[in-house]
Amino acid sequence: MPGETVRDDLEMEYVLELAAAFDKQMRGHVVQNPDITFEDSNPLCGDKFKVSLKLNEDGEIEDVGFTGRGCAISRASAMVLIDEIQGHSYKDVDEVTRDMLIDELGIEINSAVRLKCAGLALRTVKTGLQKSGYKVTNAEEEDWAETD
Amino acid sequence: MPGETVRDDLEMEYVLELAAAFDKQMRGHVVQNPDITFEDSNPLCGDKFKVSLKLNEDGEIEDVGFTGRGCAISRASAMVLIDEIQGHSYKDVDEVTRDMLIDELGIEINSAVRLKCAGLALRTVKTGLQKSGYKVTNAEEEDWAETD
Amino acid sequence: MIDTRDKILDTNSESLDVAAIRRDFPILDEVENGQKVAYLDNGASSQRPEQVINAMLEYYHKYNANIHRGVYRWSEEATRGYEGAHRKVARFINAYSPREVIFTRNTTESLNLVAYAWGRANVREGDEIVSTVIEHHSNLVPWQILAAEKKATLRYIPMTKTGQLDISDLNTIVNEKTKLVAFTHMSNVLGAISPVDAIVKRAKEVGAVVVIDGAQSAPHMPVDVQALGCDFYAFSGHKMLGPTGIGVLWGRRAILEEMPPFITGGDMIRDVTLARSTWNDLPWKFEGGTPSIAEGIGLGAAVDYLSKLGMDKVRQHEIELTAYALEQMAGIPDLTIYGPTDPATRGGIISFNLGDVHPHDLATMLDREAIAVRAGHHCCQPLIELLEATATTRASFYIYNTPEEVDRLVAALHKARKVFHLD
Amino acid sequence: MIDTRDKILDTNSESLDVAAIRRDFPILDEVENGQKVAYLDNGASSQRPEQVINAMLEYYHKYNANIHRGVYRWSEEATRGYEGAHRKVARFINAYSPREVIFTRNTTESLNLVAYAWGRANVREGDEIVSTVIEHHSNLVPWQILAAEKKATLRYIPMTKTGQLDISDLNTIVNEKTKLVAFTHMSNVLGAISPVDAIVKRAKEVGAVVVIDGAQSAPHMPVDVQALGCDFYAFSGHKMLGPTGIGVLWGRRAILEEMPPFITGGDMIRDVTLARSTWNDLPWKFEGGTPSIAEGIGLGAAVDYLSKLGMDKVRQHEIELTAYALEQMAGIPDLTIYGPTDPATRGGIISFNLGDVHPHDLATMLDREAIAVRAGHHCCQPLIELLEATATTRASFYIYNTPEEVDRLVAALHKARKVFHLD
Ligand SMILES: Cc1ncc(COP(=O)(O)O)c(C=O)c1O
Ligand SMILES: Cc1ncc(COP(=O)(O)O)c(C=O)c1O
Repeated sequence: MPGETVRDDLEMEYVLELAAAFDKQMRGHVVQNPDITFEDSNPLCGDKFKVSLKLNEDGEIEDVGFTGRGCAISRASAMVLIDEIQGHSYKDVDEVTRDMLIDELGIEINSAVRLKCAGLALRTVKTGLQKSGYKVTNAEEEDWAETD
Repeated sequence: MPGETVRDDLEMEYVLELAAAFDKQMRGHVVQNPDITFEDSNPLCGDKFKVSLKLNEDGEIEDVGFTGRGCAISRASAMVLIDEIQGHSYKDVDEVTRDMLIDELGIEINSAVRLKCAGLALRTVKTGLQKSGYKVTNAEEEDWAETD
Repeated sequence: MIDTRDKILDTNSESLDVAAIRRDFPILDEVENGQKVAYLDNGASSQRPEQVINAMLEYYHKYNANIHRGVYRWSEEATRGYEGAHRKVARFINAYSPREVIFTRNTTESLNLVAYAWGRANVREGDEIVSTVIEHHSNLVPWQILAAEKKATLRYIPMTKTGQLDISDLNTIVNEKTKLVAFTHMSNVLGAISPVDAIVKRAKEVGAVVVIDGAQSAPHMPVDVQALGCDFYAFSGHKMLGPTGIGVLWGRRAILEEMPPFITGGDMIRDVTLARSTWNDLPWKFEGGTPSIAEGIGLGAAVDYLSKLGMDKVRQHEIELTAYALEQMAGIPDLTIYGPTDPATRGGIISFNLGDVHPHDLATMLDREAIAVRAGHHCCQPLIELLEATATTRASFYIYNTPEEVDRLVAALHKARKVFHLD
Repeated sequence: MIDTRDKILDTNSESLDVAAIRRDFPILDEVENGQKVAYLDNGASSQRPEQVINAMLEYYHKYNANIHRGVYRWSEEATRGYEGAHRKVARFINAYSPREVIFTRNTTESLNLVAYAWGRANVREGDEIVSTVIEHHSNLVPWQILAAEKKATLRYIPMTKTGQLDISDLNTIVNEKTKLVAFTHMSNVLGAISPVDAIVKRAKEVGAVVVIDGAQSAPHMPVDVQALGCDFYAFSGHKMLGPTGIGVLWGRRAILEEMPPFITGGDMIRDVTLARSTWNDLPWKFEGGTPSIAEGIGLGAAVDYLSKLGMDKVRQHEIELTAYALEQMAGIPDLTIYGPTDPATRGGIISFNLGDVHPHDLATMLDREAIAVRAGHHCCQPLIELLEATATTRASFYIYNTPEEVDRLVAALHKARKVFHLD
């Protein structure tokens, strides 16, 4: 299913499933002694995520936790993100882009607001890493609407 | 000649004559013990007039003097204004409008700036009278460009 | 229910001729996903009729020039058009004189102008400023900054359970220390119309200056600043059929005359020397730099358009449409509607939530049905907190909206219950 | 002389294709008194090509909506267009990032933004601010106000006899106390291009922030803010083929990040509570309220248009036209021309006086010949005083002006000598 674009009225179905999976996985989940905690918000709607990351000495992300509130798209894309980065080196975060996450959700995103929703978890993780001195791509540039 | 509209290249001729007359009449002319002195300027170009008025007990304007600098249109319209009000009651100033002065100059005025030139002397006299407690029409409203 | 709908559709009534109006807005014929777009985001920004667009085009094509200083016809006409727009706006809100009408970029700049120019000259340590918990950030943050700078206290008028301003403690909140009271005429989330008379009366008792945020009222109901009794009234062109880039601050002349300027530079001066400067007449004293000329002319055309329709009729149309929408939406299970329920006390703004569906997700689904609404905190974070919501979805109406569009919204909400597994 | 004229007319040269350009500006075919208008008031405001007007029309007709918050295609496209315009402008002036590009109303607001937000946070009693005697009021009055508020001293770089900034005393005027140096890139009266390198070098030696007024340079020559070495650069859309109502402040990112906001309210916040607020990312932190959306999109189109022509060619065209005009005007008796004489050191702005004819009267006469020029103090009262003039008449060129229009100006000035009895 991932990568496939569903265009009927139920195209939110997969997103809703992912969001539900995220809710389930995060409920009660506490990252022990996190190396990084960082909170970011979407100024357009007030949604916020606080991420906690535990890294081992090799720079591999051992545990990821999110608290906060978000729409289905932001939660679903957080779920995809967790799958992509958990157990991988923080350097691999660099290879994740917002567009990849959206692709994975299988929906067409029509608005700058929703782009920011889809990118909120990724932005939070990347900025959290950056602020703690880990070198990853500048997350915020993805927040800039693209033009021709 | 007053009131007649001259539309050829020499239409400034009458204005220039009036301006020259103004220069001649004002040169060295000092109003003795003026009752009112007031300075106003055209913020669009920095031209300024300072008016001095001497009124007798009947409220008649006995003497008018201008110092300052102005273009031909502002000086010409000041000349027309002096002719209109000297020897008359200050109340008669109310009857003088910028449009009347422009009519008298016999030119077509094409721009807001030039309207303000043509009205500078009148505005200075009216505001000077108002600030000294004489009731005359609000001069500044004439400075508002008219619409439809 | 059908009664309300028929009444709106009956062109013999005193209502607006919506079909004729829609012909002035060709964008409303744009199709998305096979349907015409139902534009229900008027609280954010309205559409603009051809009359407004053409007024600006005419400026750009026939007499494009800077104003005030040019000695040629184009500049003269531009000046006439731009100054004339001040006069039109003055008439529209019943100002005493066009000199009281200052053109800004938007409501936000208008309110900042008051906070900077009036506020910094008049508010002192220990003074109080009063705002309300329902304000748009633009009528909240400038007062927070002013209060912090001046070590003044910022107090808030609270809200009732039904989403009206709660003025039961007004006499305590607005007191002898109060220097300024700022509140919205109409909530951009709840649609509630504020109890202006009571607040103005109390403010005047203690000698406070009153600032009304008219961003949502000026476009949608008759406004008479003299009758309101306030000292400043702010609104935006883009929410009332005008272009972007132009807003208005109306202020009482005596107060404006006393105030220092805000944006300083070209066109707002009388005399400049290297040592000091003096200021131009109102309103130019507050319009430093080359203004939004085309946009001012466009706003003038928007005001003409609204005046021709008649603001009473505009308001009546929205009352009817809101009544119809509230009736129809009442039948949707799991739907929470915020704000007062009587259409006579509110504007055409309806905020809601469907179960625990996130408003963004709901709005995205509505977008697939070619229904344009807004979702989020609507620049009212403190109010949204009070509503115990994360955000809301908001539909907001204007002169060109129809009962059919309401029907489409209602049908889509029924469908959303299925999509989001609420049924 | 004929050489220069022919060179401009030779479409095989490296010059602009002026005939093709003029087709994009139908207003230039407008006729007054039986002649096409020779629009020589570009220093005040330029004309706008159809490409710019159409970009705005497309927004109004196809995707008119507020930006950032809408969850539907129109809003998304508007956001893309408006944010994209920041990117275009960033490229146009070689900014590091579009986040350094703040959209304002005009140069005046841009400079006020620096004075309010940077100035009030960084200038203290006893500090010094440096401006120059040739500045436009917009780059003078804000510093007067800031200096007065902070009890700082405002010093001025003087002018040479030939109308250049006189930097012989620069090391005294700009000293350890100097916190900010503000000067124009190109004089709007004399056309003189300022010695940017020397001033920036000295300012940086003492750690002062440098503000460049680019109102006359950005439209007319290649600008690279990184090469200039300044910290802020301000300009206006309406002088560079863009619409009214939009201007730019470029600022160095690190400085912008540290600065408090200016206009506060909607869209510039990250989080608002009743107690306090935090700010959005750059540049939105400085763009409070609904911005000039159509105008931003229009400015993007203007920048596209200029980039396509090539700013080198724009500059070259104006050097040639100015050289030709200066040559031709040298032959007119009683004519005083102000400013530097070498076209390579000046822009296409020529200020002059004919005998003791008042500039207003002269401009009125030129208007009868369908030649649009400006007359007055050009918002530079202190400079005009220094020139020992009451005012000047000013002709200023742009991409669509031709040697024929210069010929008409020269012929009209000869005629004016007769009308005003100078011969
Ligand atoms: C050098 C200079 N600075 C500043 C300005 C002010 O520009 P604006 O009126 O667009 O704010 C101008 C234009 O008049 C100018 O020529
Ligand atoms: C009540 C209210 N106040 C202020 C504003 C701010 O208006 P603008 O963004 O045009 O400055 C808005 C619009 O969003 C509003 O609805």
